[in-house]
Amino acid sequence: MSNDVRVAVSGDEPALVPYITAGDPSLAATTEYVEALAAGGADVIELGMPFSEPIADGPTIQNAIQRSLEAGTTPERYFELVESLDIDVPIVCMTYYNLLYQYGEGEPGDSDYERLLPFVERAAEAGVSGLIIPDLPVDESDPLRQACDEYGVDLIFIVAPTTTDERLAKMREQVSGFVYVQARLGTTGAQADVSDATHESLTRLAEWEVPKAVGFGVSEGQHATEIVEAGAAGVVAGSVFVDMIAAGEDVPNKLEAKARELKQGALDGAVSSTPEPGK
Amino acid sequence: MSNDVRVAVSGDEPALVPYITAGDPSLAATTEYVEALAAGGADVIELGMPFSEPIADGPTIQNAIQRSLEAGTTPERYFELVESLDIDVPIVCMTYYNLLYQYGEGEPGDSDYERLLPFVERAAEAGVSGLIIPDLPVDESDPLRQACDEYGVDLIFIVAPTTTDERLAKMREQVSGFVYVQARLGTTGAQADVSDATHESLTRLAEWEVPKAVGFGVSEGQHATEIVEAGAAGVVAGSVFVDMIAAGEDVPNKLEAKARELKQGALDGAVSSTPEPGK
Amino acid sequence: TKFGEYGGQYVPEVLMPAIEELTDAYERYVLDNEDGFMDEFRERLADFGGRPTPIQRADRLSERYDAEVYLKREDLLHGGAHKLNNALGQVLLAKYMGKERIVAETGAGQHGTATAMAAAHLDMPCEIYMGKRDIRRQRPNVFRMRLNGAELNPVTVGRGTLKEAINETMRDWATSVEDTHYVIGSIVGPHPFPRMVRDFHSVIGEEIRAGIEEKTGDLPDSLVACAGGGSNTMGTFHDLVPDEEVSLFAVEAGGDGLIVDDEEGVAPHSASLSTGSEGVLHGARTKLLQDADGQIVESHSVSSGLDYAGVGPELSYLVDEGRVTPVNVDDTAALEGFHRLSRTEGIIPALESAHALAFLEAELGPDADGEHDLGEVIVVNVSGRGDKDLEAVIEETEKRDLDAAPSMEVLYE
Amino acid sequence: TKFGEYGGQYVPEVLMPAIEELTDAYERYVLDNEDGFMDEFRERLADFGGRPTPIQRADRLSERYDAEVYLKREDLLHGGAHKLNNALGQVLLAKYMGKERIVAETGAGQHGTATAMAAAHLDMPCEIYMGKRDIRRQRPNVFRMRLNGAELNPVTVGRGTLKEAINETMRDWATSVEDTHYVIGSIVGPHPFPRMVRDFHSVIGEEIRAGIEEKTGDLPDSLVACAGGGSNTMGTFHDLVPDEEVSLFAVEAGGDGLIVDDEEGVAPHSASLSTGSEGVLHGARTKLLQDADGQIVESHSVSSGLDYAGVGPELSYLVDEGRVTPVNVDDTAALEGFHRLSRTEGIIPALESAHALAFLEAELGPDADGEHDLGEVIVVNVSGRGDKDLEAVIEETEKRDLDAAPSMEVLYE
Repeated sequence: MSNDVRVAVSGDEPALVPYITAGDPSLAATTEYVEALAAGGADVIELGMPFSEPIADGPTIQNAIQRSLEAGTTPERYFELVESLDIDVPIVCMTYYNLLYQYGEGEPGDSDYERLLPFVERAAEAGVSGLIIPDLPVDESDPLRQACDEYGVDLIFIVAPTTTDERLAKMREQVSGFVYVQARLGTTGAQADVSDATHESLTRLAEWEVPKAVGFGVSEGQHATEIVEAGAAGVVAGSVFVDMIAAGEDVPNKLEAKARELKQGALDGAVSSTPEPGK
Repeated sequence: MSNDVRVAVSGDEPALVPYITAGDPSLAATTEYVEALAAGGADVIELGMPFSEPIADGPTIQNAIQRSLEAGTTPERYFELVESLDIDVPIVCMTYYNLLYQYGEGEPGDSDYERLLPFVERAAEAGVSGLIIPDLPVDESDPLRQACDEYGVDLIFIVAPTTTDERLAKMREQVSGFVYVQARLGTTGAQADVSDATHESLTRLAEWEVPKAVGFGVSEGQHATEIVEAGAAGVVAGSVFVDMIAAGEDVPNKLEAKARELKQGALDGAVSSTPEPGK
Repeated sequence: TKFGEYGGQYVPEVLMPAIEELTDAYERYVLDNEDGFMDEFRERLADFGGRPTPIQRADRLSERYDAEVYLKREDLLHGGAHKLNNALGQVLLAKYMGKERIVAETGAGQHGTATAMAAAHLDMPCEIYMGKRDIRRQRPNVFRMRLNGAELNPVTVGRGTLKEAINETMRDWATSVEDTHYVIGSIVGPHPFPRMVRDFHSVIGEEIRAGIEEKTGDLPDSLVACAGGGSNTMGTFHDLVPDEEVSLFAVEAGGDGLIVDDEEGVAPHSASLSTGSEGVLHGARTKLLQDADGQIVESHSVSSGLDYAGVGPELSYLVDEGRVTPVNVDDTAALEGFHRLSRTEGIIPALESAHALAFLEAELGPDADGEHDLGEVIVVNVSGRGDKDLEAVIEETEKRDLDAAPSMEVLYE
Repeated sequence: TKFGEYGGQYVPEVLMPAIEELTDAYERYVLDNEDGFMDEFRERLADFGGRPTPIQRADRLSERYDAEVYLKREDLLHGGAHKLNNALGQVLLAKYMGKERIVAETGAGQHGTATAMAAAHLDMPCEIYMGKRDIRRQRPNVFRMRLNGAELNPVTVGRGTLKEAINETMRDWATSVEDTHYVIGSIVGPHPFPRMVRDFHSVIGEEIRAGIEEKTGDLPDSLVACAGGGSNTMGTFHDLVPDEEVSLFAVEAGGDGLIVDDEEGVAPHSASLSTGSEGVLHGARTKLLQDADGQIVESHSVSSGLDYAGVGPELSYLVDEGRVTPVNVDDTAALEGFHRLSRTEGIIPALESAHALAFLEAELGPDADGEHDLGEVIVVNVSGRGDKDLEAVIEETEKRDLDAAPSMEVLYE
């Protein structure tokens, strides 16, 4: 199993980064789904660890998280699942800060770094390659950065359209793995035209060395094509997969087919775009 | 038809003064009921003229007034009824001040006396011997007193247990016909023991020349006996008759029988009490 | 005891001694501040009631009417309306008089809740008479009175509404007058009630004078207040009656229209000042809605607090004198006034107060005919808050399909 | 951005620029009174809101507890609770910042109604997110928000209550952050909200200091306020935190008891200060009700306004520092406190505020154990009025057959 997220996203061909929530509707199912996504061409899989207050997620994923919690998913069971996976695709854990903070037995007077270490240690041990913590802005991320460095786990940040240049500078110092570029304001749902916004966002990050994966609203191959044409190294897609899981019919095949469609879309984008020199 | 209320109440034997509401349930019925009361021994009949806001009446009579209004009773029809009566008992009209005030066509600038004259004139013409206006305390009664004097109609006042000596002195100057002595606070309903309260009230009026009729709560012969024993010249009873009318079965006979019972009770009281000398 | 020919004491003899006792107490405690009564009253109004209430410039209305529109915020008084001024004054007076029990009537329940609050505050047993039908219709106010410890006596006679409740309270008082005080809810009834209730409410006008002088350096050009019985009206006007340059508008409930159906004994409105004739009701001579015989007709208003066939005798007098101008607006205009203030100023007024606001629209709004001169600086008394009226407003609004009203579909989705 | 280790800014990156912009605006307008912001805010609080609210001596409670008990009457603020202080402050700030739209979440509807009022008053479009289930349960507050012109967005995801409404409002804000301000309803959320909301409410404590010094010549011995998120608590305490001789009691909702059911993820209470552990929720580090994994558990209180699994970070800090004493009373005690104030003082408190009153009974009542020293002069913040709670109180009271409660039979006769 490769755990180098950066390599996975910045490979020769554009990367597909699908998201699903672990434990939705059960951990056993998740294993199947992850395998299906990998088979469909996923380069990195974002696997959500459910938290009861998902303030950064849209209703689709919020409902998936609720199903997962009702099915009894806990951080420990999540890690056990990741350990048991037999795929050649790095896993990025997407969850909220409080779960990291509560993992392990904290002592009064512990620093944040000390409180976070057990989670990161366990994640690394289980084979998690990176973390995305959407409620942890760069401003509060020093202790986790430090813990991640200790265990060689990537800490992936999200860049938003609203992010100021001043904040970009701060983030650039902390960034590892890849940058998750939120192409637009808002949350989920198919977007009619993603390329302009994507292009604009990528322009601001042109000089960053880490690869950029663009997400929010990708549901069709055509979206992936446009995103890659606009210059992204990877395409992130979540709601489209979670919807299929929620529908519950013939899920693995559908996931695989959709992953294939998006991956192909991304590949099409790479062909039609003029590759930058040296890439 | 005698119209001397004072004579009727202060005769040799104790007087019975029954009350019913005219027009309850119809004016035609009232004629029958009045005749029945007269046949049963009534010495004066208080005939209520219905007013929509009977603030001095208890619920029994309030309901009777409502039935009468719904049957279309008006002041003019009331007077026509009184004109048509063929009985040898004086009629006292019990009603509220606003009806007197509105009768006839007032002109702006008319004095109260001028506004009241048409009602009193019509009452006198119809054969009404006296008026009881429970919402007209002696303090506001000068104009009506003046109008009544003009047409020889008695204006009867109510003395309450709360009436102060100062107020009694004022009332004594205005009084005519008889005095209606309210034996207790409150309104209607059978009272267990009326004699003490009656005696106390009558003592305060001992020196008044007009006869005293006592009411509030008289429903049985025994009550009448006690009241007369306590020194009253007359007994007033209303709710007991109005209840019979409301019940609606065999009304004239029941009214007559009840009047007879009360009259007999009063007579029994006169026998058992020591008559004052000169009476 | 009178205002010109209005007022007086037309009550049963059994009550007259209590009325005389009350008159004496009124003169000593209220007029002469004996034993510091008025000091204690004003202090409790401040600490318990929340006085002074603000004078607020209404920015949106001022713009709409091209005038300086100020709101007197009686809706912020404890209990949600001006009613507490009077209830607290009378219950305190009863205490000074050595009375041991309070009775009061209530229709929609506003006076009843104010009285129950004041009685609880001053530790006085309290019984409220309320029509059976009103009890069913005014569930929250019934709760509030009971929570404040008041006994509630349902009145079943007649139609079971305010009129019957007044009769029943009078009857209780006639029985219990020696230890009981009857807290009348408006500037009606026999002397000294109209003067006394007015005096307890006159703090409203005093605060208007002080507040508007502070804000504008001058007196207002006009005062606008709704008038049912008239307690908030006289409370608003009283202090400024001597200032002849201030116009006084009493806005009555025009209901469905101003025509009385003599046959049915029903007036589709409550505009006694505008259309009534002189008579005697509930202890006082005043202007009334009555038929040719003198029977009181049934009044109507979308606002139950204005739904009364009489009006305070002092207002009748001031109207005859030309000092107060009686005007009226109909139910629909009042509802529109309710919605306008709620939406544009963030204040949900009582339906009573909405009548006063509707008068501004009728005079100064985009479609106004402008019959009266309101001047530049106008103070409207917001006599109470509209929480009590929510259900009624929604229902009446839906009947009429008013443009100004928000859809409540979200409740039924 | 922190209070000791509590507080901070744990929010999605997309919102951080707005948070930074807000922090800047907070520092300039609120802290430095730029463009006279605070002057305008305080003036509008007075004229529109009805400040100052009274400090009232509670005669019956003082007698019962053999102490000088004073009530801070936030129930008299426009809208019926302290909530307007913050809503008005934030909407005005949004206006100064050039924002063109307001969003807010609401649970029971109190913060939503306050925000809708403030937005109408300041002519700002306003959308409120409210859980579908809460919409059905809080009909009058839904009416009020709609009447004030606010759009109401029903939240159907999850259980359709406050938690989901917060998530949905955050989501709206993430989409609309450039022209929209999110009016958070308590001293929670990322910096600068906890400080800013506290500063808007701190007028409560300032008025307590001034009022009680005027009445007693000295500071109070203790302040008592209920604590859910903690906005009325910090509003009450803030000005007196430096006065170490004043004891500060934060009364939490003990609900049905203090034991958390880890298996079900349910806490039968809302006492995060008393029993919670450190964690991160809704943008801030603070004390939380959570299970061993860090999942937030479902809290409970008979008072929906206290029913929240977190608490303001500053309160967590002050509790750890020993400056604020966290205590709690259970649902039944709160209901008894509700009835006691209603019946003996003529003030129907919000169920939230009833918790603060119940604490006095627990400490000083006839059956009290008296664990804490409250001193002689005690000020209790009556954070809101109970009109909104009537139906719930009747229902919960009947379940428990409380002695203190009046019978409501008159409604069913």
